[in-house]
Amino acid sequence: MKYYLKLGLILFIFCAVASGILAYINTLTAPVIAERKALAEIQAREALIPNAEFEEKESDQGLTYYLAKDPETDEILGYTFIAADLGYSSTVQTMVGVDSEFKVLGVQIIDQGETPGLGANCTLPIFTNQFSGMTLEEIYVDKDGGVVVSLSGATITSRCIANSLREGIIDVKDEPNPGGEQ
Amino acid sequence: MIFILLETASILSTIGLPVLIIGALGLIFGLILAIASKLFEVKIDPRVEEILSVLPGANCGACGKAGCAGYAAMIVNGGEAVNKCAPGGPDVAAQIAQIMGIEAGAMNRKVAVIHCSSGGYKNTNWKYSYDGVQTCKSANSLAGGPNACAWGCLGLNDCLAACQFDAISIDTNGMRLIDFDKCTACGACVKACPRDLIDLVPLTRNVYIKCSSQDKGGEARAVCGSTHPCIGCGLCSKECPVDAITIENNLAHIDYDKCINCGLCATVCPTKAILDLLVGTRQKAEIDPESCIGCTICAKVCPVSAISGEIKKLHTVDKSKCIGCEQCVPKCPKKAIEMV
Amino acid sequence: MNIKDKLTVSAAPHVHDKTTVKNVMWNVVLALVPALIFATYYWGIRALLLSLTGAVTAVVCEALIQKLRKVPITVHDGSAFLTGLLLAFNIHAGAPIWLPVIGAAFAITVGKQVFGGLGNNPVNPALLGRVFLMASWPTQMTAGWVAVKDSAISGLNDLTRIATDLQSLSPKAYELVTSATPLKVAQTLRDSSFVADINAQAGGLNLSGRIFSSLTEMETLKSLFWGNIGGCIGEVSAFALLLGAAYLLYKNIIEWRIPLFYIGTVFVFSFLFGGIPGSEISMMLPFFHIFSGGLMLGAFFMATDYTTTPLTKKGRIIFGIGCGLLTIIIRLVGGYPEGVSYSILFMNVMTPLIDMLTRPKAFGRVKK
Amino acid sequence: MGYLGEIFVMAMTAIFIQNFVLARFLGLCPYLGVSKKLDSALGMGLAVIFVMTLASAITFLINKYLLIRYDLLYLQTIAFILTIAALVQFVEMVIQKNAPALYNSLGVFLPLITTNCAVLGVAILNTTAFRSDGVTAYNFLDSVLNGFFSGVGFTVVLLAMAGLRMRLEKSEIPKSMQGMPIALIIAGIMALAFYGFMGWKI
Amino acid sequence: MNFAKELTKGLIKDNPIFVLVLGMCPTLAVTTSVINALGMGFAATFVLLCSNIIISLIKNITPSKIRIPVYIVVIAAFVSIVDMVMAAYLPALHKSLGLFIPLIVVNCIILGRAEAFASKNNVVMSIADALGMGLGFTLSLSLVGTVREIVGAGTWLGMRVTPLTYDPALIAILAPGAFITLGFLMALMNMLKEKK
Amino acid sequence: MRLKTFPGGIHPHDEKHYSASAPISIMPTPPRVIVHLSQHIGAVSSPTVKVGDTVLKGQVVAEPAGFVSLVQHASISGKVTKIAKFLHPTGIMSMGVEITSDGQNLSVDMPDDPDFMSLDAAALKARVSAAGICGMGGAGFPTHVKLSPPEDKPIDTVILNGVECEPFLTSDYRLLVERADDILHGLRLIMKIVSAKKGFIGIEANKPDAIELLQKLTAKEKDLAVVPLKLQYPQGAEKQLIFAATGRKVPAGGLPMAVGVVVQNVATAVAIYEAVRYQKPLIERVISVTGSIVNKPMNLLAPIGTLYSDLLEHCGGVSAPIGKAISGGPMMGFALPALDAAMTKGSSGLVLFDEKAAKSMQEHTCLRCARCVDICPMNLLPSMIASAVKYKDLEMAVKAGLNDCIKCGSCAYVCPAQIRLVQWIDTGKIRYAEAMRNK
Ligand SMILES: Cc1cc2nc3c(=O)[nH]c(=O)nc-3n(C[C@H](O)[C@H](O)[C@H](O)COP(=O)(O)O)c2cc1C
Ligand SMILES: Cc1cc2nc3c(=O)[nH]c(=O)nc-3n(C[C@H](O)[C@H](O)[C@H](O)COP(=O)(O)O)c2cc1C
Ligand SMILES: Cc1cc2nc3c(=O)[nH]c(=O)nc-3n(C[C@H](O)[C@H](O)[C@H](O)COP(=O)(O)O)c2cc1C
Ligand SMILES: Cc1cc2nc3c(=O)[nH]c(=O)nc-3n(C[C@H](O)[C@H](O)[C@H](O)CO)c2cc1C
Ligand code: SF4
Ligand code: SF4
Ligand code: SF4
Ligand code: SF4
Ligand code: FES
Repeated sequence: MKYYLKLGLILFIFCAVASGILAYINTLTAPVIAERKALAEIQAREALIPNAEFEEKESDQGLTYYLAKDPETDEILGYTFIAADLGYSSTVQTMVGVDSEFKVLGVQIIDQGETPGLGANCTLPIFTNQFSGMTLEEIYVDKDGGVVVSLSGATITSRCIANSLREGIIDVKDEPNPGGEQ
Repeated sequence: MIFILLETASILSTIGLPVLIIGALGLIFGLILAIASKLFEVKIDPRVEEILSVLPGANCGACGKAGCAGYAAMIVNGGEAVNKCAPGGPDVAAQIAQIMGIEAGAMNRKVAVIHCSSGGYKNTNWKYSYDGVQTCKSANSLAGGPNACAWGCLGLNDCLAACQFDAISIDTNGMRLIDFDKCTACGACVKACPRDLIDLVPLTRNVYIKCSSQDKGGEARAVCGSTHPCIGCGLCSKECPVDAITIENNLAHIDYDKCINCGLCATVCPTKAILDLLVGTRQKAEIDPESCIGCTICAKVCPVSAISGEIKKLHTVDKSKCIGCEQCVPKCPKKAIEMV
Repeated sequence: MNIKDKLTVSAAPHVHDKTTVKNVMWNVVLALVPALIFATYYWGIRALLLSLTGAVTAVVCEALIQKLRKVPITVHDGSAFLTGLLLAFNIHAGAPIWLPVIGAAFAITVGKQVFGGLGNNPVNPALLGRVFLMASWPTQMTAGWVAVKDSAISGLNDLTRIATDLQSLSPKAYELVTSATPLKVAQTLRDSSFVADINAQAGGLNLSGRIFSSLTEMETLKSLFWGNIGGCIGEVSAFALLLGAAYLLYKNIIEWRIPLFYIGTVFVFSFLFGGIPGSEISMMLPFFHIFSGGLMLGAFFMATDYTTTPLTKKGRIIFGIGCGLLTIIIRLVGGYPEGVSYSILFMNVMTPLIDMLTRPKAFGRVKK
Repeated sequence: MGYLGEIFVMAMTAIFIQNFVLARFLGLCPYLGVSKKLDSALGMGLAVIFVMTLASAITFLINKYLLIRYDLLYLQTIAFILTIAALVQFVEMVIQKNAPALYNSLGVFLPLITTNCAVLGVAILNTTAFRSDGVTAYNFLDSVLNGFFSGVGFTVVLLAMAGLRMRLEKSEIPKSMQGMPIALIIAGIMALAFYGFMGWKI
Repeated sequence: MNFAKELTKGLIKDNPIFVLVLGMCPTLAVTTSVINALGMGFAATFVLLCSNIIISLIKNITPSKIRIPVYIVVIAAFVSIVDMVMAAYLPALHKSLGLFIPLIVVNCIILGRAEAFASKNNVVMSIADALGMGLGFTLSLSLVGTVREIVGAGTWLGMRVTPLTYDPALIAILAPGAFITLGFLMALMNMLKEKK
Repeated sequence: MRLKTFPGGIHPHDEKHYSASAPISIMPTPPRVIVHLSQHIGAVSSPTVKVGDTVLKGQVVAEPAGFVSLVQHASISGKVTKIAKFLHPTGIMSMGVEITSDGQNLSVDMPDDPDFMSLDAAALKARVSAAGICGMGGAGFPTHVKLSPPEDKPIDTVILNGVECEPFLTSDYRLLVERADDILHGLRLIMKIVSAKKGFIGIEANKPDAIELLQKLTAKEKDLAVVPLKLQYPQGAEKQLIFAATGRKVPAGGLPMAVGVVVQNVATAVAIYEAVRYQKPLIERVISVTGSIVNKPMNLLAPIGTLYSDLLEHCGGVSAPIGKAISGGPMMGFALPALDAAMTKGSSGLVLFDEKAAKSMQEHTCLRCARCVDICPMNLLPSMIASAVKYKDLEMAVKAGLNDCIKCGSCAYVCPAQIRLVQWIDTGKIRYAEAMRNK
C-alpha cells in the first residue's frame, strides 16, 4: 500500500508543481496572447468595415457572422464572417466583409496550409484585393467564367476561396432577417 | 506586506485549480500504474531488465526492434548484436556487452585460418573453364568444382562475402587472407566455405598446415597450384616434439591443444606446406642466474631437453637446442626465465 | 581429337533465347517511334527536339553517374534512353527546354541510380521525373500548352464546329473549349458553378451538356485517336501508341495483363461514372476516356515497365485494376485533369506488397 | 452528404490525402525505424491504430470535460501526454500479462508509441479539426474515427515502406546510400506518389 | 569524460540527426526555411537544457515504474512554457511551427537524452550534453533548412540569394523534398566518412 | 486437332535435324568400357568382381546394395582392369568398374521366350529387376521399384514418354520409328505388371511420322492411345506430361502413382521388353551424338560404359574445336570437364558445341520482367528464388518455390538478363539441405 501511495504521490507532486508553474506563466502570457488575438480579429474586421460596431450572430446554417452597424445611426453597414472550404491541401479560412448589398468589401486569408509558392500566394494582397466590389455573380474564378483572376498554378485554391465566399454570402443573404431585430 | 499576501492569494487561486486537476490526473495515473505493475507483473529474464535499465528508454526504434524492451529481449533471447542502439552509442553497447558477458577473454580468443595456399587466381590449376554463378558453393557443385585440386580453394570468395567484419581480403596472389585483428571468430566463413578449408584456431597458435588435400602425394603435387601441397609424408609428425601432428587420409593435422608453437614441423616439411608465422622471430630462453633456485621444473617442461642442471643448482639453457617455444617461461616459480 | 583449350562447364540450360536486355529496351524505343513521328508531325520539330533532349540527357547523366560510381557504363542497353524519351513524352510541346533536361537528370539520379541502376529502382523513373517536375514547376508543366500545328485553334480541333456558335452563346464556354486539353474541358464541366454559369449565359440552354456530348462524338473520338488534339508530346495519338503496343505485344516484350486490366477498368468505370451531371449517357464515353490523355502511353509503355510492376500474374491484374481505378478517380474527383502518372506511381509503391500477397501456388500444390 | 459520407471523406483524408506520415510529417521515427520487416511493420501498424483510436477517445474527453470546462487549454500538452503515456503503459502491462501471444505480436510495439508524434499529434489535431464543411468541429465519434483512420493511414504507408525496403535489401544500392539515406529517398518518392490524392473533391 | 567533450560530441560524432537519426518529424516538417529551423532548434535546445537539469537533479527520487511519466511531465512543462512564451511574443514563428511545438514533448532526442544521459550524470555534465545535443540539432536543422530554402524558394533567411532568373524548385520546400534533401545530405555525410 | 499441353513452358529451337534422319547404327565394341556403380537413383551398387577377373558380356559385375539400387552387368567381354573413380556423365568422379575388351564380345546366354506374355506379374517384375533396368529418360529411377507401387496406390494408367522435348536429342525418336512394335510390347508388359487399364504414348508434334506410325499400330487396341502433344518444352517432364495426357495434377512433392499413373520412357519400355523376352540385361542403349560441329551426327546403339570420346571418334570427330560437351540435352544435361566420361544407362545424348556457342553472356541484374514467372511450368517465381538465394534469404526462397523446382531450365532460357536462375536455385537447394542438416 505504501508503495502504491508513494508512486502516486510522486507523480502527483510532479504534476502539481508543473501545472502550478504553468498556471503561473499562463497568467503572464495569456493576456498578451488574448490581446494579440482579439486585436488581430478586430483589426481584420475593422479593416474590412471601418468605424462600425459589431454584433455576433449565427445563421440558420450555423455560420457565425458579425453584423456591422454604424454606431451613430444604427444603420447596417455590412456583415463579416469567416468562410472556409477545402483547398488543395488544407482548409482555407477567409475573413470576408460584405456590405448591406452583399457586395464584397474586402477579404483576408486567416488560415491556410496550401503549397508555398502556389496556393499559399492566396494571402498576397494582389490576390485578395481583387475581390473588393465583386457581386455574388462575379465571384467565380476566371476558368469557371467568373472575374476572379486565379493564382497561376493554383486554380484549386483560388476556386475554393471563391466558392466558400459565395456560399457564405448566400448563407447570410438567405437569413430571413440577416440584420434584423430579434 | 498585506498587498503581497493578497497578490499571492490571487495567484494561488488561479493556480489552485490547475494544480488540483493535473495533480489529480497524476495521482490517479501513478496509482493505476503502481497497482497495475504489481497486478500484471510478468517474470522476465533478469538480464532483460538489466539491459533495459542501461538502455536510454527513448523507444525510438532506431535499433529496428520494437522499442527498448523489444531490443533488450532480442539481445538476451535472439542473439541480437549489442551495438544497435543509436541514442545510447558505444557506451551503452559496452555496458550491454558486460551484462551479456560476451567480452571473450583475450586468452582463448580464436581466429579463422584458411588451410589452403592455392586458389588464388594466379596460381590455381584449372580443370575446366567455369562459366556460372560466382560463388564457391555454386562452382563446387558443378563437376566437382573448376580447380584441378578437388580439395583446394575455389577462389570465388564465399568466405569473404560471409564475413561481416571485413576481416577477409585478397592478397597479391589472389588468395584470401584473414586479418586476425578484425576476425571475431564468428565462424561465418567456416560455414560458408564449401570445401571446409577454414577452421578456428587459438590466436596464440601460429603454425598452420596450409593444405587440405587428401590426395596421394603424387596427385597432390600434380594439381596443386601453389606447389606447397601436403603430401602426407609424415615428416612433420615425426619431428613434432609434443606429438601434436597426426596424418590421416594423406593429410597432416595439428592438434592445437598440444601444439607449442615451436615451428619445427615447418622446417622439415619437404613441400613447405606448413606456415610458421613466428619464423625468424623466436627468441631463446635465458635463465637469470641470480633468481634460479634449481627447482628443475623448467628442465622437465622443455620438450627438447634444452635445459639442464642439477637439482638445487643453477640451470642453463643450451641455446643451440632451444626452439623458443616459451614453455618454460611461465612455469618457472621464480620468473627467472626470459626470452632474449 | 583437337581440344585446344579447357572445355567450358556451366550449369544447364546450355542454350538461351536470343532476347537480351539491350534488345528489349531498344525494341521499346522502336515502338515509341510512331508516336514520336506523329508528335513531330502535329507539333513540329520542337516536339522532336524536346524528346531527344530528354533522352540524351538521361543517357549522359547515367554514364556520368556510373563513371562516378566506378561501375561498368551500361548506357548502350537503351534503358536510360528510354527513360529520358518517356519523360519527355510526358511533357507538353510548349515546355521550356530545360524542363526535360532537369526532369531526365532527376529521373536517372533519384529514380534509378541511387538504387543501384537498372532493375533495382522501385518506382518508374520517368514518371518520378514527371511528378518531380509537376511538384517543382507546376506552372511550367501545366501552362503554355501549344496548339497542334496548322490548326487555327488549339486544343480540341473538332470542336471548331460548335465553337463558332459558342462564341455568341457563351464567351466563357468558347474560351474553355478552345484553350485546353479535352480532359481539362471534361474536368471543368464537372464544376457545377461553372456549368450553371455558362448555361445561364446561354440563356438556359444545356450548353454544358452539348459541349460534353460533343466530346464523345465520333468526330472528336477520331481526332483523339489520330492525334489531332492537344496534350503531352507522347500522348498525342492513340493510334501511334497502339501501333507500338501491338509491336511489343507481338514481340512478347510486354504482357497483356496490365494494359488490359488497366484500360478495362477505366473503360468500365468511365462508362458508369464518367459523364457530367445532366449529360446523357453515351456509349462512346468510355472511348473518350481511354483515347484521351496519357492512358494509352501509360498503360502500354509505363505501367508495363518490368522493374516496377509485380512479378506475379495475379499481382499484375491487381496492379492494372488499381491503376485504372486511381486514374479514373483522379480524373473525376481529383485535383488534376489527368491521373495516369500518379496512379502508376502509387501502384509502383505498392508493388512489393502486391508481390508478397499474390505469390502463386506451385503446380500441384493444393490451396490451404 | 450524410454522416456516412462524412466518414468516408474523413477516412480518405486521413489515409491518403493528409496522410500522417507523408503529408503531416508525424510518426517518422517508427516509420523509418520499424519498416525493415513486413511482420514487425504490421505489428507496429496495428498497435498504432489501437493506441491512436484509444488516445483520441480519452483525450477528447479530457479536453472537453476538464480543459475546456475549466479554461485550462494551456495545460493541453501536459495533460494529453501524461494520459497517453500512462494509458499506453497500462495497456502494455495488461496485454503482457493476459495475452502473451498478442503481446509478442503487438504489445512489444506499445512503448515505442508513447514517444511517437503521431499519437500526441492526432490528439491535438482532433481538438482543432473541422469536418469537411470547414465549420463543424469534431465531436467524440469524429475524433475516435479520425484517430482510427489516421492510424490506418500510418499503417498503409508503413507496410508499403516495409515491402519496398525488403525489396531494396535484395538490390545493389551504392554503399553511401545504404541504410537511412535510401529509406529517406524512398519516403520522398512515396510522398510524391501520394500527391495524386491531393485536391480530391469528395 | 570532460565537459568540452560532452559539449562537442553532439555536433559531429553523435549528431542527433545525421548519426542518431532521431527527432525526424521536426527535422523534416519545419525546415522549410532557415528561420523556422532556427526557431525549432532553439526551442528544443531550451527544453532539452531545462529538462536535463531537472532530471539530473531528481534522478535519485524517481522509482523506475513511473520514470517515464515523470520525465514526460517535466519535459511537457517546459514545452508548454516555450509554447506559451512563443505564442505571446513571437506569434509569427509560433504559427509557422504550429503543431510541432507541443510535439517537442515526444521528440525522441529529448526523452532519449533525459534517459540516456541526464538520469545517469550530474548536473554540469547534463548541461554540457544538452547544449551540445541542442546545438547539434539546431545546426543540422539549419543545414537542412538552408538547402531547402535556397533550392525551393531561392532565398536564405528570407533574402533572395539566387539570380532572379532562377525559378525555384518548389519541391524542395514540400514534403517529398524534405525527405529527399535529408536523404542526400546523409549520403553525403556517409561519403565524407568513408573518405576519411 | 487441338494438341494437348500444360500451362507455361517455352519453345526452344529443336535442332533435331542433325541426327533425326540417321537410323540407329551399332557402335563397334570399344576397347574398354567403364561400368559405373552409380547409374541410378539410390544406393551405389557393390561390385562382385575383382581386378583381373574376366567377364562375359551380360555377366553381373555389381549387386544392388538395397531395394532402391541396381544390379550392373558387363556390357562387353574382357578383363576387369581397374575399380576406381572415373568421370561420370554428371561431371563428378564416381566409382566404376573398368573392363578392357578382349575383342571377342562373348555373351552370356540370352534365350528367346516367345511366350513371355503369359508370365505373371511377379515373374515379369523379377526379370525386369534381374536385368538392372533403370529409367532411361534421365532420372534413372530403378524400374523394378517404380513398378512395385504400394497396395494403396492402384495404378490405372501407364504413360510412355516419347516426347523427347530436349533440343538436339533424337534417340527416342529413332526408337519410336524403328522399334515401334517392341515399344508396344514393352507398354503391354508394364501395364500387365501394374495392372493398368489404359496405356498412353505421349509424342510431341514435331515427330509426325512417329505419331502416325504408332497411331496405325494402336488403331485397333482400345486400351492404348497415342497422345500427340504440342511442341512445348518441358512437355516430357513427368508432371507436365501427366497433366497434358490425363488432366491430373501430381501433388507437389508427390510421385505420379499418387494420381494412379506410371510414366516410363520409350527406351525403358524397349529394355523391359528385351529383359522379359530374352532375359537380356540392360547393357546397351541408343545415344544421339550430335551438334553442329559433329562430322557425322548419329544415333548409336552402344554398350553401356562406352567412353564419350570413343563415341565421338566413331562419329568422325568434330569439325571445329569443342567449346562445350554436354552429356544429355542442352536444357538439362551436364557440361563435362573432359570427354573421357563413360555413358550410363540414362545417357541419351552427347551434344557438342563450338567455342562460340559455349560462351554465355554476362549476368545482369534482374529486370523483374517476369518472363521466367510466366513460363515456369511449375508456376514458381524463379527470379524471386534466385535473388533470395543470392541474398541468403532461404525462407523467402522456399516461399517462392525453391523446393518445387524441377530444374527444367525454362526460366534461365528465357531470362533477358542472362541470370543463371537454375544454378542459383541449385545453390539454394544445397544451402537448404545444409540448413536442414544443421537443424
Ligand atoms: C506539388 C504540387 C503542389 C500544388 N499545390 C497547389 C496548391 O497549393 N493550390 C492549388 O490550387 N493547386 C496546387 N497544385 C495543383 C496543380 O498546380 C494543378 O494542376 C493546378 O491546380 C491546375 O491549375 P492551373 O489551371 O492554375 O494550372 C499543386 C500541384 C503540385 C504538383
Ligand atoms: C534509336 C534506336 C537505336 C538503336 N540502337 C541499338 C543498339 O545500339 N544496339 C542494338 O542492339 N539495337 C539497337 N536498336 C534496335 C535495333 O534496330 C533492333 O530493333 C533491335 O536490335 C531488335 O531487333 P529484333 O527486332 O530483330 O529483335 C536501336 C533502335 C532504335 C530505334
Ligand atoms: C524438365 C524435364 C524434361 C524431361 N523430358 C523428358 C523427355 O523428353 N523424355 C523422357 O523420356 N523423359 C523426360 N523427363 C523425365 C521424365 O520426367 C520421367 O522421369 C521419365 O519420363 C520417366 O521415365 P523413365 O523412368 O523410364 O526414365 C524429363 C524430366 C524433366 C524434369
Ligand atoms: C516494356 C517496358 C516499359 C518501360 N517503361 C519505362 C517507363 O515507363 N519509364 C522508365 O523510366 N523506364 C521504362 N522502361 C525502361 C526500364 O525498364 C527502366 O529504365 C527501368 O525501370 C530502370 O531500372 C521500360 C522498359 C520496358 C521493357
Ligand atoms: S567470418 Fe568470422 S571467423 Fe571468419 S574471418 Fe570473418 S570474423 Fe573471422
Ligand atoms: S569459401 Fe573456401 S573455397 Fe571459397 S574462397 Fe573462401 S576459402 Fe576459398
Ligand atoms: S523455376 Fe524450376 S521449374 Fe520453374 S522454370 Fe525454372 S527450372 Fe523450371
Ligand atoms: S526472366 Fe530474368 S530478368 Fe526477367 S524476371 Fe526472371 S530473372 Fe528477372
Ligand atoms: S520525432 Fe520521432 S516520431 Fe516524430
